[in-house]
Order: sequence, then structure tokens, then C-alpha cells
Amino acid sequence: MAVMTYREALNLALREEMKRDPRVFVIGEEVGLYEGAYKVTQGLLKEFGPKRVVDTPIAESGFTGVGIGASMVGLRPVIEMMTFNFALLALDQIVNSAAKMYYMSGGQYNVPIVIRGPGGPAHQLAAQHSQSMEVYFYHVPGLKVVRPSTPMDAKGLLKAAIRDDNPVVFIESETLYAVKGEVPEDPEFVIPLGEAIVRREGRDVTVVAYMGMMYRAMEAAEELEKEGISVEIVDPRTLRPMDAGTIIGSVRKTHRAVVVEAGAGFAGMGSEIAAFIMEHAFDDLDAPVERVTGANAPMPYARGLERAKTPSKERIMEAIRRVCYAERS
Amino acid sequence: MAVMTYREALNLALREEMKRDPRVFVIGEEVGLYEGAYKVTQGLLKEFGPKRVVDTPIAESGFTGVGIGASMVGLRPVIEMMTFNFALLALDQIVNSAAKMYYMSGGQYNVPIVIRGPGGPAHQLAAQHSQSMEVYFYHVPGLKVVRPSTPMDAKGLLKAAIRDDNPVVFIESETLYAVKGEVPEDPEFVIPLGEAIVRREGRDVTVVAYMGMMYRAMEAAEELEKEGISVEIVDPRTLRPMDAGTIIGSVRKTHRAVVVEAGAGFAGMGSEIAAFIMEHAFDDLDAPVERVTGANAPMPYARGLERAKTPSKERIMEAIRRVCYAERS
Amino acid sequence: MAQKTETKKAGLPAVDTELARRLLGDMMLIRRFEEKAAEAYALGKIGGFLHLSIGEEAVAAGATSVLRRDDYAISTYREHGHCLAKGADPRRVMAELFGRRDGLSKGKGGSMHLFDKSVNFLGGHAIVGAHLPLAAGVGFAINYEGADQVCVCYFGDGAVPQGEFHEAMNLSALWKLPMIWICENNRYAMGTSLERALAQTEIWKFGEVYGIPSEPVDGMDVLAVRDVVGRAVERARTDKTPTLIEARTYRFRGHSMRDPAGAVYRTKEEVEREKLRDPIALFRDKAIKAGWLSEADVRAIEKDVNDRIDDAVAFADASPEPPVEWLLTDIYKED
Amino acid sequence: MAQKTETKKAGLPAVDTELARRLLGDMMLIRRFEEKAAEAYALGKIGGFLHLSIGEEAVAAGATSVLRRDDYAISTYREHGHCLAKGADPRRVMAELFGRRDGLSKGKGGSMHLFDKSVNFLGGHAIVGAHLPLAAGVGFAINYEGADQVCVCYFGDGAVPQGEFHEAMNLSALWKLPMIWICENNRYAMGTSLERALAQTEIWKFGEVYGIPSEPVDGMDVLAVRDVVGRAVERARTDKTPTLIEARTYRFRGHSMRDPAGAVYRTKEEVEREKLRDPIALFRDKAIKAGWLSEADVRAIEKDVNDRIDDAVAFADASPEPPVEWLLTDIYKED
Ligand SMILES: Cc1ncc(C[n+]2csc(CCOP(=O)(O)OP(=O)(O)O)c2C)c(N)n1
Ligand SMILES: Cc1ncc(C[n+]2csc(CCOP(=O)(O)OP(=O)(O)O)c2C)c(N)n1
Ligand SMILES: [Mg+2]
Ligand SMILES: [Mg+2]
Repeated sequence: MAVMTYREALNLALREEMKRDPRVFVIGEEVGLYEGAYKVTQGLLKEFGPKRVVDTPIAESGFTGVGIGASMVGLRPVIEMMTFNFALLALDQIVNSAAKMYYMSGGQYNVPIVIRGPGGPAHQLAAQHSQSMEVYFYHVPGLKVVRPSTPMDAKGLLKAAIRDDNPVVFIESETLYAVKGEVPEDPEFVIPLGEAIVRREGRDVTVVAYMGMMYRAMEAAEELEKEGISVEIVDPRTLRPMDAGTIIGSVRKTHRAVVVEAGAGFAGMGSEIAAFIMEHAFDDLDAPVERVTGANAPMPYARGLERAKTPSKERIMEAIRRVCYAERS
Repeated sequence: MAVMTYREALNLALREEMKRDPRVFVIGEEVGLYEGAYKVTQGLLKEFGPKRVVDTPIAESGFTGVGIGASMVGLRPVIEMMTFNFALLALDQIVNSAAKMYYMSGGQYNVPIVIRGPGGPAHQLAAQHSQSMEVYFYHVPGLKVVRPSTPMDAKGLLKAAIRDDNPVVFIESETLYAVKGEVPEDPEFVIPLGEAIVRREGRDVTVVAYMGMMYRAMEAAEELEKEGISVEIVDPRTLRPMDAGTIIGSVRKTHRAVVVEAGAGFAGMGSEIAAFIMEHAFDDLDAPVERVTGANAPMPYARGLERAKTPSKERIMEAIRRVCYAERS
Repeated sequence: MAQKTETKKAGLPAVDTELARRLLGDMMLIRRFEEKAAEAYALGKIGGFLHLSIGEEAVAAGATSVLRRDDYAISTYREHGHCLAKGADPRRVMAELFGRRDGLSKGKGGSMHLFDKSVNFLGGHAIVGAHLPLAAGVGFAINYEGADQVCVCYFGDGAVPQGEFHEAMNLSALWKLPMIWICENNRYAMGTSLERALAQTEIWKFGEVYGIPSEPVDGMDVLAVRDVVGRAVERARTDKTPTLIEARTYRFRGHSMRDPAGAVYRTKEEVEREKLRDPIALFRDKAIKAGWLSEADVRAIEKDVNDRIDDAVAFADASPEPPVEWLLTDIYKED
Repeated sequence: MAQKTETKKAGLPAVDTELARRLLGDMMLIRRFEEKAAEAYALGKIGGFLHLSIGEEAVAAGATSVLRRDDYAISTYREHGHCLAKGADPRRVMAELFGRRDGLSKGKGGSMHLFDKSVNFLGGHAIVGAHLPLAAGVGFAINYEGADQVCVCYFGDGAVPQGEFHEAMNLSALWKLPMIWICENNRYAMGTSLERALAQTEIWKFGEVYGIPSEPVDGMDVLAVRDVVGRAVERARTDKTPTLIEARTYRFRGHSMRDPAGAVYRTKEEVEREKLRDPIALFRDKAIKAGWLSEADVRAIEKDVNDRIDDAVAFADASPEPPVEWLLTDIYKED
């Protein structure tokens, strides 16, 4: 194990996979000479040269399509979205070309691409640059969707995504790039897509959360421990395919659940998870699943408003207390 | 009341609103000379001239942006997507420009546009041309989303959408254009956005469904009546804002609910509704809410596969029986 | 760039009987295939959208005649001709249109989504403009692999106002990709004529801005198409220069079977006038006059084509519907 | 289209003291505003992204000087200058950057999303290329209403490879919209130089393909900008002809405050050389030499500008944070 940042873990995953497989290449805006807007691709141009680290003009649809086309004939592109906010410009390519190609061609052409970059709330980047974007992807048959919360997951899941034969949407976070953690150095360390992880064991309530919200939920859990509430935290890691077993298993044990998400709650990521839990663990539930979500508003710029947009530790704690029918201590 | 087709009702709504307000105009591919790929704009060019019925090149992002820009300075465009499948090309404009403009500008510029056209499963149009598209929109703060199931609703809701000061995504259906029904002729007949309707009263179970699925649910209800199950059918009509009162009210009465949707179920339209019902009527529910949804697959071309993709009457009936704990009669 | 294509000839071999037979045969095969498909559509054996390329066969036949089998081609929803010319088995193509299990895509794709990996045909794509970046990606991959294939991308005049056309032109010029961009300019995108869609109606000029060789060609003249594409292939194969070709052609039928006459937006006279330039008749006459083919040769080709298409229809008819479990296969590739 | 802009002069009045004062004043106001914004950013009073246009002031000042107040302007996230030149109150602009309730957008937009309806400034937009169609829509609305305003749309060289640039060019040419498209070509899109992004680096030539008047101009020369935009405005106002102008300029700072030096992708020498062509210094010297302004005039302008910006900062500092309830206002307009 080495201790490294989330950013470094991603970088290492890219380097290892590029070494392992000459068909893997990186393409996107500023990935080469500039070494990535968020420096995830640092050093790659130097190590692998311009053939495999390809700077593009600003043309999201164009270069995403290039990646998809290249993958149809055998390459394995890692396409960087400078931020996922810009992926809407390429959404037609992702949904109508990448996700459906294998099906439309009756299994002839698969599309082994990874589309990666940061998404979710950032710092005062306002309405167009600070959005939770997974909601546009995780509904789409043919796509896999990953949201890795820790450096270890970032590495292990990115490697799995690159090795996967399907289009994988891999959404990182600007707010986590500097987070440090232990990361296995074994180049064969890979975390299979579709496996959730229990971040914290608990007895009284299951909290489903990932990325920044997972960390906030952990803090909430620590505090609630003092109030005598034992919180289990499940981090789905992969949103699609969803690890139903781990999530439902935890709820069957705790009988209560709270789903936390940073993005706007209406028809958000948590809708599926909450609905799924209630369908599959209805008789085990002692309270309705609560969702703690971002406000149903665009992201405001002003610091105070921005803070209010995203679930706070307090709001998570209140929801947990509510589903536990616990009075504020 | 006059009896007319869904298509004619839409056409009438457009004509009435264009007469009423000179700022209303129609823009899109083939809306003028060709009178609409699905003839919804029939006769409009002749009646209102090329200034107000604007044929565009194939450039969804471009002409959607044109509509948004025009609306910022006072016009009220109705933008036709030939089919909503193509709206992904304009999704950035819809999400990042239209939906956020009022907020980003601190209330200075609102965007009174309607984006309309057919969406949802069509007949053997395969993966890229036969998709349920509401899922890409109804999550987005700043948008309103309408799915009108009947000719009357088509007229009344389209008029409301055109008069609304916000961006409204209005998704019709190729499979309903020829459906006939009664439609009020009063040019002031408008159905407010955000009001669900109870299509059929019942005691035992609430089914939430719209468009083709609403009709299929009605058939299921008729048959189940014979088995002694009394089904109430709620058609949300507007997905955003959602009429929580009508939906929850019905569930409080029946204690059981089934949500039906044509599109792929994972993280689909029904996820929000199912989660919402379970959150808000948990203690009233005698069974978990069931979702009957389209298969989690792209739309296949072959007739038999296509048929299997979308919920059948039988699947709806089975789900209703299950939530009613009723044995097959 | 030359407005006239006659001036610089590609270094292609002179036309002989074998080549003439292939060109005429390919065009007639496509024509016959689509006539039969139209019949089957009328009978309800084919559903959804069906877009015929009748009148435009010279583009597919001429262009493909200068390709190697391992070169790539990719197209729109109006791709029967491109797919057949590239070498796909008409039986499997017809079965796909019929939605049967022996179809190229197991019946899942239909007329708009023909794919045939065995001949490097990368699909029919139905979002106008979207397959151009895919094509550029194929060119990118060819260079990446150090290979000398080329990629032909067919698209309509209707794709030119779409942003992705420009993104793809720029990327292919910037990165020197071995692309042959062939715009089949049939003057209409559904009911919208060129001059109502584009401020610049000389489509080949869009290539010029990006500094790539660009020229228009008479798309009703299969030899002219062959010549201009031949030169483009040479450039792409040897020095990775992409080319934009505007093939001026015409669809004799409507946009799709749902627009049978295509009569709202164009005059009957225009259609009749264009039909006088039927690429098959033109080449047949030329081939006979030049002595490449005899009348008997032509009849033999015709008979062969008819037989093959009858066989294709019979094959498609006999092929079973895909089993319902296939709804859920081919969504994810798992190894 | 003329490569040289000097040849055909717009029918603009000769420069006099008043005009010189305005041009220099606007440029200095923008410069000073942004210098102070940079300071505030360093102090943590401004968050998020902050993109300075220092070095590029001549484009905003020159272009706006030929506009009427009721003409429209729309821009990117690097829009402080365009917004200020159009007449927005620097106090409210600064307050917006500070995220305060008296900001133009109540603190909800920030530096990248300045809007000022009172001066027809239609916003800063932060998805590269996306505001070009919006701008075309404004031109469309002007024609629809039978009005004689024009719409100026500023964008960077980085938007040119984006599809929406082409869609907007085509629509504006096809529909004859009263647009002035001003590409601020500062040679870099973040770290990507022009020649690494575009196969055609003479950006003005993209307008030519669409048949619209197009020309490059020295974007460091405020009078040259004024002249070329003046002619474009005339054409747009009188006969609805759109124009594409490539204003060649340079940003003296990095892409944003997070790329302070902008040193990875360009040399120090290049930056120093370009700084010698500071548009403010160039015009100040010219104005003094021509006798339009005295040294004292210049000092007075400078003092006035400094005072106004100090006032703007004080105003912004004093403005309260928006109340938390505002998170949920301005999402939907309900009447
Ligand atoms: C993005 C998109 N918009 C609209 C359509 C609907 N549509 C299908 S074909 C077509 C016309 C295309 O014309 P052209 O590119 O000239 O090709 P042709 O049909 O003439 O071969 C249109 C508008 C589509 N499939 N995709
Ligand atoms: C669609 C999109 N892709 C990427 C970005 C990230 N980004 C912001 S500014 C920028 C460079 C734009 O350069 P240019 O258009 O030349 O304008 P300049 O910054 O030089 O003024 C990039 C890549 C974005 N905002 N939008
Ligand atoms: Mg065409
Ligand atoms: Mg630039």
C-alpha cells in the first residue's frame, strides 16, 4: 500500500493500463501539453507521447465520437471530459452511439470506452459548471456508471472500467482530487464494477452515499454514535450496474435507510435507490426511506447559497434521527 | 365540444395561440412547407406565413438556441423536435441555457419557450428513434415537463405551455396522433400545468400511468373489474411540477399503487413517483409500490422483440394483482 | 480544387469487361434489392422507416469499387446500397429488414442499422451527422495502428448544417486522417432543399476552408465517382490526406416509404428530368457503346441479380423471428 | 473580403476629444476593474473561476463605441469588459463577483454569468460555443419585430472548432440576421494554441464560406476595431447582413486565476513581446500625439477610473450576502 491522493491514484491507473495495453489511449481537451485541467493526466504525454495522449480542440461531440469510432475498430480510448458539465454536448454520442452500438449491431460492435472527468458540486463554479451529472447516464441501458469516492476506489475502478468491454461513464470530483488514502500498488489490483462497499458498519440505519456525501455521512455517523445511533454506510461506487445485494442486505439488517445525494433530488440518483429499497425490503422497513438531497435549484454562485444547496451534515443527521424515530439529544 | 384527433387538437392549440399572441411562432425541421413530419403543423405556413412558421436546417442545437435567444428578448417560440430522440443534440441548450437562464441572471431573463414533438416508443423505429425521453428532462430544475395523453389534454396543456413563462418540454407520441376524443372549442380552454387527473375511479389500487401506458392500464382495469379489483388510474399529465396531492391522495384512499412506464425502468420516470409515494404514504401502503416498466434494453427493431420491450396489459394486470395480494382468477 | 473532375485522372486501370460487370452488377443489385424491399414494405413484412437510395446507386458502386475489402465504410439510415456494395450478403441484409434472426444484426437493427463486421461495414446510423465523428475515429484508429486502410463515410446534404459535420472535417484535416468524406447531395433533406438549409450550397467548398482536397462530382456517373474517389483513396492511403467529395445525385423516390412521392417539395417535372439521368441506364448504355459489355452480358447480369434478390427474399421469409430472450442479449458485452 | 481593414473606412465621425476620452476611459475602466478583481480574488472575496481580459480591452471598447444603447451584446465567461463597456454599473458588476445581493444577478451568477437587462447585455455564458445560437436567436427576434437593432456576439478562438459556431454562422447567413460575430482570437483556448485546434487558423475565412462579409482586424488597435465593427453595424442595421470579425488580440494573464502565468503553453518572450502592444498604451500615445487628449486629460481619466473602481469595491464589500431563501427563488417565473 502507498498513500497517495485521489488524483495520483487515477493517474497511476491510467499509466498502468496504458503500459499494460497499447490500445489504451487518452483523448480530450488539455490532457497532454497542459497535463489536464485538473492534472489527472500529469506526466502522461511525456511518458507515452502524443500518439497516445491526444489533445483535442473544444468539440465534445466530435472527440467523443472519435473515441467511440476508434473503439469500434479495436482501440480502447479513455475520453476525458474536462468537466462532466460539458458532456451534455456529447450526450447524443454517448446515448445514441456508444450505449446502443452493441445492441443495434446484434453483438458485432462493442464500444470499450471510458468517459471520465470530474462532476458534481465544485467550489463556486455556479449553475453551468457545478452540476451532478450522473442522472443523465445511469438510466441508459448499455452504459455503466461509476462514482469512486476514495483513492483506492479511484484506482481500482478506473482500471476495471478501462478493461471493461462496454462504455463506462466514470465521474470523479473536483473536491476529492486532493484527498489522500491508501492505494495498493499491485498493478493487478482491480475493483470489479458493480460492487458496493460497506464503509462503516452499523446496526440501526443504512445510509447510502458516495463521493463528498459519503464523507459527510461518515461525519454524521460519528456524531450520532454519541447519541447512540449506530449508522451503517454503504457506498454504491458503481451506480450501474447497481449492487442490489449489498444495499438490500444492509437494509434487511438495519430496517431503516437514508439515501443522500448532492444533486437535485427530484428524479435524481436517489429516486431509483430509494424506490428499489422500498420495493425489495418493504416488509423489513420500519420507516420510509428518506432522501437527503441537493435543493431542486440550479447551483448558485454566492458562497452562502451554494452551501445551502448541498446537503449538510446536520440535514443528514436529522434525516437519520427521523427514520430512527429518535428525538434530538 | 368537438371530436378531433390528438394531432388536430395540437394543431388547433398552435393556431389559437398564434392568433392570440403575435409573439408566438413555430420553428423546427419541416414544420412549414412540409407541414410537419407528423403533420402537427399542417396549414400553419399558409395561415401565418414564413415569418411565423420557420423551417430550419438540421441543426438541433442551433435552432433550439435560436429559440432560447429569441425568447430572452420577448418572443415566445414553439420549437418542434421532429422527434424527441433528436433532442439530445440540443440538451446542452435546454439544460444549460434555457433551464438556468432565469436563475443565473438573478431573475432578469426568463425563457418562455415550448419544446414539443413526439417521443416514446413508436412502431419498429429501433434503438435510436423509439426512446422514452422524459427522463432526460424531468430532473432539471427550471424545466417543466408535460406528457399529454388525450386530445383534450393535448390542446389544453399545449396552450398552457405556450402561455407559461418558463421553458416547457412537451412530449407527444407518434402512437397517439390519430387517437380521437372530445376537445373544447373555447379558445380560453387551458389546462394548468401541474395538475394530474383521475382517469378512472377505483377503490383497491392506484395506477399511475400516462400516454400509451395509460390506455393500456385502462384496459387492464376493465378486465380486473371482472375479477373484483377496482382500479383507480391517475394520469400525471405534467411530470414536473408533479401533482403530489392528487397522486398521494389517491394512494391514501386505495393503499396500493402501481406505476407504469413505457421506458426502461432503471432510474426511469417511475423511480421518482414510486419513491415519492413510498415516502409520503408509507404508513398508508398495504404493499410496496410496484413498477411495471419497459425492459432495460435499447429498443429492438424486430416486431416480436419490440412488443416484449414495452409493458403489456398482462404485465400490468399481474402487478396489480400482486400488490392486491390477489390470486389469479 | 478543381471544379471539373475530368482533368486529373486517378491512376486507375482502364475499364474492362470485368469492372463494367461489377459496376453495373452492383448498381443493379442495389436497385433490385430496394425495389423488392419496397414491395415487402407494402406487404407489411418490413416495418418502421425504409429509405431507398434508388437513383443514387452510382455513388455506392463507384466508391466501393476502389476500396479494398479491409477498408472501412460507414453510413446513414439510407445505407442499403453502401452495405451491399461493400460486400454484405443480400440475404442477410434482407433478413435484417424483415426483422429476422438471420439478419445482419439478428433483427435488432432493421433497415436503418445495418452492420457487417465481416466486410468492415460500420453501420447505418440514424442521427443525422452523428456518424461523422465516429468515422473520424476509425481514421484515427487506422493511423494509431500504423495501418494503410482508409475509411469512407457517406452522409447526406442534410448533415452539413449540423455542427458535427464541421467538427469532423476539422479533426480529420487537423490530424490528417485517412478519410474519404462523401456527401451524397441529393438536393433535399426530407422536404428541405439545399438552398433552404445552407448559405453555401456548393458543399465541397466546406472542405476547402479546412484546407483539404475537395471537389464535386457527378454522382450519376459511376465512372466519375470511381475516378474522384480513386484519387481520394490514393491520397488517404499514401499520405493520410482526407478528402471531401460532393457527389451530386438525386433520389428518385420519396424520403422514405412514408413520403412515397416526395411531391410536396419538388416538382414532378424535376423528378422526371432527373430520372432521365438514371445512373444504371447511363452506364449500361455507355458500357455497351464502349464494347465493355454486350446486350447479352447485361441480360445475364440482370438475371443473376434478380435471382440473387429473389433468393434473398426467400431467405428472409424463411428466417425465423428472433426468440424473445434476445430482447435482453447484446446489451452489455461480458467476457 | 479585405485582409486589410484600413482600405474601406466606415462612415464614422472623426476621432475627437470626447470619443478619445470614452475609448481610453472604457479600456482603463475595464483594466482597473479586473486588476482590482484579481486582488479581491487573492483575498478570497471572489471565488470560483475568474477570467481576466487584460490585454483585450480594445475589442470591447472599440466595438461597443459604435453600438446604440438598445443594441444587444452577449458574451462568454470572459465578459467583464463587454459588460462594462455596454454600460453596466461597475459597482453592481463587482458586487456580482463578490456574490452579493446587489450584484447584477443577485450574486447567483458570479463572474461567468453577468447579465444586465437595463443595457441589453444578454449575459456571460460558460459553455464554449453555446451562446452563439442564442445570439442568432436575438438577431432573429430583431428581424421578427421589424426593429433595427443589431446584436454583437463575442466569443473566443476556442469556440470555432465547436459545432455550434458553424450552426450559428450558417443560420445567420441563411436568414440574414443583423449579427456582428466578433471572435476574440487571443491565440489560445486555455493551453491549446490555434494551430493545435484548427486546420484553418485564419478564422475570418470561416465566414467567407457562408458568404458573409468577414475580415480580420488588429484587436490591439481600438480604432481599427471601431472601424471594422462600425462597418459591420452599418451593414447589419441597414440590410441585415451579418459579419464575422476576427479580432486578433492577446490575453496578458493566464486563462483564469487558476492559471496565473499561462506559462506552460506559451513562452515568456511571447508574452513580453505582446505586452509591448498594450492596447491602452498604444491608444493613449496615439491620442496624445494626435492632440485628441492632453497628458492632463489622461491623468484625469485615470483618476476618475480609479475612483469609480474603488467605489465599486467598497460598494461590493458593503453589499450583504444574499439571504438563504434566495436559493429557491428565480427558478421558475410565475406571474
Ligand atoms: C439529428 C437528426 N435530426 C433529424 C432527423 C430526422 N431526419 C431523418 S433523415 C432527415 C433528412 C436527412 O437528409 P440528408 O442528410 O440530405 O440525407 P438524405 O435523406 O437525403 O439521404 C431528417 C431530417 C434525424 N434522423 N436526426
Ligand atoms: C463546451 C466546453 N468545453 C470546455 C470548456 C472549458 N473551457 C472553458 S474556457 C476554455 C477555453 C476557451 O478558449 P477561447 O474560446 O479561445 O476563449 P478564451 O478563454 O481564450 O477567451 C475551455 C476549454 C467549457 N467551458 N465549455
Ligand atoms: Mg439529401
Ligand atoms: Mg482564446
